[in-house]
Amino acid sequence: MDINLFIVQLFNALFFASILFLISSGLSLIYGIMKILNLAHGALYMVGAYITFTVVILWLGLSWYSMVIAYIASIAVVASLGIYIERILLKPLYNKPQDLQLLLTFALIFILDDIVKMIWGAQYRAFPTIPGWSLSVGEYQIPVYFIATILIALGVALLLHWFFTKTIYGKMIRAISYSLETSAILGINTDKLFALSFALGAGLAGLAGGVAVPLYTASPGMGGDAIVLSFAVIVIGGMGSILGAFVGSLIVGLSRVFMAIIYPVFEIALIYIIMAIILMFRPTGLFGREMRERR
Amino acid sequence: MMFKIDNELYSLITLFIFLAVIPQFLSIYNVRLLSVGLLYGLAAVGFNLLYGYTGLLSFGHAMFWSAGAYGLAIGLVKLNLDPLMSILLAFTLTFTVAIVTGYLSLRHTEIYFAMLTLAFAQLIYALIIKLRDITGGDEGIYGIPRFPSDIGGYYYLIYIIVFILVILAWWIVRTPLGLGFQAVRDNPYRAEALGLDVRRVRLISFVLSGFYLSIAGMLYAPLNRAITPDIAFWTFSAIIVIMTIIGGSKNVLGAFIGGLIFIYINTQAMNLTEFWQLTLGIILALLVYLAPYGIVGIFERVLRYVRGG
Amino acid sequence: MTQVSDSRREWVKLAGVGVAGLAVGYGVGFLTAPERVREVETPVEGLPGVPDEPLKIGYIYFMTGTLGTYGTNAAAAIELAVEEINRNGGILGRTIELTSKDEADRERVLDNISKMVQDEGAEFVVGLDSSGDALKVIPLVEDELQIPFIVTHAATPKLTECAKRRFIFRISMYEEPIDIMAAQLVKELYEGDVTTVANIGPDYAYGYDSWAIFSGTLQDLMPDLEFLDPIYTPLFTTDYGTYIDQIKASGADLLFSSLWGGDAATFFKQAIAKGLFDSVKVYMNAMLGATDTLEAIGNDNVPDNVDVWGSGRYWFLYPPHDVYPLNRLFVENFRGKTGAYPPYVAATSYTAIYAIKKAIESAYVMKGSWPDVDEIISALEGLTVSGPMGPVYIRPEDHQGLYDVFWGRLRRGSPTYPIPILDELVVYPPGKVVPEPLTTMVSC
Amino acid sequence: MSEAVKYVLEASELHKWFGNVHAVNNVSLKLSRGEILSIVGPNGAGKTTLLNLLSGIVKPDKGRVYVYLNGDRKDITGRSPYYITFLGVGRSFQIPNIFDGLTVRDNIRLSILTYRRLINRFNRAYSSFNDVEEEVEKIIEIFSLEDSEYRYGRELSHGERKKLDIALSFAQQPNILLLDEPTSGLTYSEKLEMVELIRSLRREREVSFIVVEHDLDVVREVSDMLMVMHEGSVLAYDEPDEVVKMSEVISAYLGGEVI
Repeated sequence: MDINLFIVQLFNALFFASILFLISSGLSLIYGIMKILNLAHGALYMVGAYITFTVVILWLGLSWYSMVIAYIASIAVVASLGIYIERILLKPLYNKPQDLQLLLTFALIFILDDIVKMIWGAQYRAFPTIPGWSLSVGEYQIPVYFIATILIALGVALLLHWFFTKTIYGKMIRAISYSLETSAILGINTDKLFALSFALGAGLAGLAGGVAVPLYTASPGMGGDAIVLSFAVIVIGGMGSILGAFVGSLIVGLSRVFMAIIYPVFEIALIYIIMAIILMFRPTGLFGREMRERR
Repeated sequence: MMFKIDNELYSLITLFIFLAVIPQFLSIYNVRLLSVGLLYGLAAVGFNLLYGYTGLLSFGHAMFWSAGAYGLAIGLVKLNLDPLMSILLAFTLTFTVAIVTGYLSLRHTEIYFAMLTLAFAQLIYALIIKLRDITGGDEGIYGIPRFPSDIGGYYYLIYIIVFILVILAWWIVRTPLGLGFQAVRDNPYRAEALGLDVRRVRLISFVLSGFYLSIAGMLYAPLNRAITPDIAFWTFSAIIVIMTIIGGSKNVLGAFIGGLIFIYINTQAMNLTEFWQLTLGIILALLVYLAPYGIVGIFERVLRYVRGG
Repeated sequence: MTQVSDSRREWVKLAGVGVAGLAVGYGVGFLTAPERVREVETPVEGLPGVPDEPLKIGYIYFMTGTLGTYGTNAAAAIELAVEEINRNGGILGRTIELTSKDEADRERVLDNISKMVQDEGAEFVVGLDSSGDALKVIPLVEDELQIPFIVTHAATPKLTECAKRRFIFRISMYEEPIDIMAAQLVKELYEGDVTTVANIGPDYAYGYDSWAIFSGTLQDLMPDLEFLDPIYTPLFTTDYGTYIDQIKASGADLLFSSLWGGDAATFFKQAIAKGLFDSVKVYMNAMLGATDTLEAIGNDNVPDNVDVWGSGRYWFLYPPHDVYPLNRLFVENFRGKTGAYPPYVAATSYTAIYAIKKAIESAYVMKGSWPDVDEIISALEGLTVSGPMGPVYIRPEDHQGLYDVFWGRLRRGSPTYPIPILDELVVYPPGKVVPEPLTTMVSC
Repeated sequence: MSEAVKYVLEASELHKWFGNVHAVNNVSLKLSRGEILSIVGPNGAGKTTLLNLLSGIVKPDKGRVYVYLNGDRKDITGRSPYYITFLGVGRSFQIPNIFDGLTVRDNIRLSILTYRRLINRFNRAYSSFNDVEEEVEKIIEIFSLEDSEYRYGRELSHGERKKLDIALSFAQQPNILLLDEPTSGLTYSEKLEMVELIRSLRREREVSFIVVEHDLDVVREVSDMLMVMHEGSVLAYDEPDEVVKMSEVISAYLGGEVI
């Protein structure tokens, strides 16, 4: 492989990893704090994709500023959807058997898929053009949108790091993830923070959908395709760890892209094999730690 | 050999008497639907041995269903083996899958166990698609023979096997082994301290539950006379979990009813409206709030109310 | 307004009004129902031997999920055909009633088909998008349901090439003739211009078979070409960057693709963004000629530096509207109903309904009373029915529908069309590309 | 009485560090048959860690643990809790550790079936082993759990949970029971009941006890020997009356902390 090809393939992997990170960081965050495996996370990602599509293509027309507005809209809409889901649907279940939360998020996949179909129809929805030009690396090209996406993912990672280490809300959320009881005793309003973290996680899924849609194609049910790989990501990285989601995304992205070149038969299998091996040696994933028990 | 006949057994026997008689009054389609219902019920009962009784949530049980279905279909159609050898092949396949995945995933519990089983199931799904010379890939295997060939007759074959296995499950949870399952579910640390080999108990439960799913899959392949890989996909694993929770994971009866009822809810939702997914989703969500302990939980509440408790 | 969007509106309304409204609505509906039925009733003088009750036809497609667009379009076209037929007195005076199921309920496909036939009394079933499902229904339909079953989309050669089915027909053109024609077209147009051939396709039977047929035929025609290892993309791939750069690195100048639906659009756009068509000179995508895929690609994404060829089972501009008014009417009516140009599933499913009508009518002429299943099957065998794609001949030996096969070059549709279109259509008669009955290039 | 018959458990020079904390510092003890040894000390004195070392839940960094079996001294240092259980060392937990989804009866059945290695059987109902049932009856009687026999673990009061926790260990016919704060959280009358229970267990089966306890009244009531721990070390190890006489111990630790 010549160096130019290696560089573009590296960017392919990083782009893919960036999308994965945006999806799985929210999933991991919600699990870490609320101990809920949000099966509907892919559906939220789908909603984010449709919102960005609507804002850019149906309303404002393609431009960089409309993309920014669309991302913000995606985050805002999906995060508020998240708040509604958490307040109205999940909150009554906190003192009930844990499997009910799983059942509910599964039901939400069905509900959100069909609502999206009602609003936007069943047909493929896609960007007519891909925003931005391309950088040349030898005879290959790297779309500038790839680089923008990678920067967005990095920015989100840094922002999350700042949020959890420097802000009072972030610190409180981290406290909750260590011990719910102690946090309650310390006077942290865990109830409000649950809503906040669910909204944050959902907002990340919305952003992921928005960032992905210009290069992907939106359709109802697209979330189901996205969610399984993000399960692998957060298990590899350690559930509840943002750093884990970051590293896990890189591992999955790189292994997938380079396996497709070296030995394509193994492209998908390798991800699950990596996952199994890591769990055998580090039961909590690369950056996971023993979590507090479920409530 | 003594055991106490309890309410659960009464209910199960009554239900099975009903299930023996009712096909006589049903159309051939409804007998077919009921056959699928019995198999889903069997799957839920098997899954519940692991989930409700041993406290392990597997998100990959579709792999056992497909191990049974594919094992049998490959034996009968691709290798032209006789039925007995094909069944043996399916069991061997199931056993191998169960031991390997069980050994590797039972080092973990809770969500990591769920995710690992999911990963293995997806790996098997990928393998089924990939190994198309053996499995037919995405086009599956069709032309699987059925005996007896008519649905009415085949229903009773399913019925007998499901009956035996459901009663067996009822029985197992009342033996020391089943008590061990429940102890591991409630408090694995204490169980270990009392001298229970927790990993072994979990593995037994995992394999046993896998065999239930496998037998359901083995009966399912001839019922449809054709299989495609969607029975190995993760959504089918999720459905197995969901129907068990719907029915009630507390006992064998609940899981069995969950399987039966899920089939009807699913079918009815699709008949009612173009937006059947939304309808199904809303019904599932409503069940979460109205029947947190499953449909059997409602029965029990009604019963207690009637008795004035 | 379409029936689809009617019920959609109904649902939105229902959601708004809430449970109480629903209950009241049921009550009112119950009270007013008999009157409505009387309103709709139109007296039809009965033909001798024709049952009074409506004829029920079931259809099953992907209605939800990522492939939901196929089912919603097929449903619209079927409803269109049924409205037309019923408006003109139905089939021999029998009106058609529809029932439908969602193929996306993956594990329940066979149950749902059984339900339509055995429980709801459907006498015909049309549909199926998935090849796996098309093969899966064979034992059920042939041995148990035993009613005419017309496949309108699933493309696997195995359905009609491996054995003659008794009850199963396929009215849509399938993958083998399209791929054979692709190879012939390459020889005709590009002999001497291309040297290296690459493939990208989905990692399942359809992808493998397509490449085997295309490369096999092309190798016979042009033995000097270099064929690269085919690239197959796993299920649910949304990111084609790595494959695109691999193809680019391989130096291929002809790229054959069997990607379809949303995947075809996604790949195409990513290929443009990554400059794949700087090195690839000819791109042939067997399923590009689908209006829903082209809508997702968009007019702005039609490149100038590459010959892009697409095919499909039907192209809405062929046969030309001026010489073949049936197609013009279909396109107009379909647009009136859905606002979109009809994709191929719409044409094939629409034709399937008319094939049923014509078969019943010709069998009736022979018999003088309503024909039984065997007589309808005989009538379908060798039937020629006019569909939007031209006359379709149902070959009796293998139950495969035959009609013109085409490849067309991708062009910007603007300003006339909001989507890219296929232009410079090259059309082969089926005799030139469809294999002899019950012969096949894939393993059965 | 020879030494091997007289003693049941021995620990010599046990050490355990958790990071920089010397949780257990050079503790040795010898437990005779039927003896009740109480361990007292302020929070963090290393009492629970000592019990964990003895029962194998935590492995010592230095020192050995022995049990006496049929006259032989057997080194059990570093063995698994499961193995140590089968050698007749049972223990209870500070936070009662029972099976919430099983009835009291089934809890005890489970313990006995496991002990008798019947737990992997599936040819009989678990309630159909006559000798096990007799044993269950006996234990329910000893622990006076008759009223709650058919209630689930999760439905029990704190006191009942404590009793059931001990009963689970006792059902396995241990020679030695290690009890971690058996009376914590109990009402006064429940405490008295617990004291009586411990005495009766000793009477019934000649069980030896090591009891970690906060309540000095209980300690003085039941103990044959008393060990006072502080910051991992043994401050005093003698008969209770002797220890209590050591005024500095009382004022410094027992006085402030316990009474």
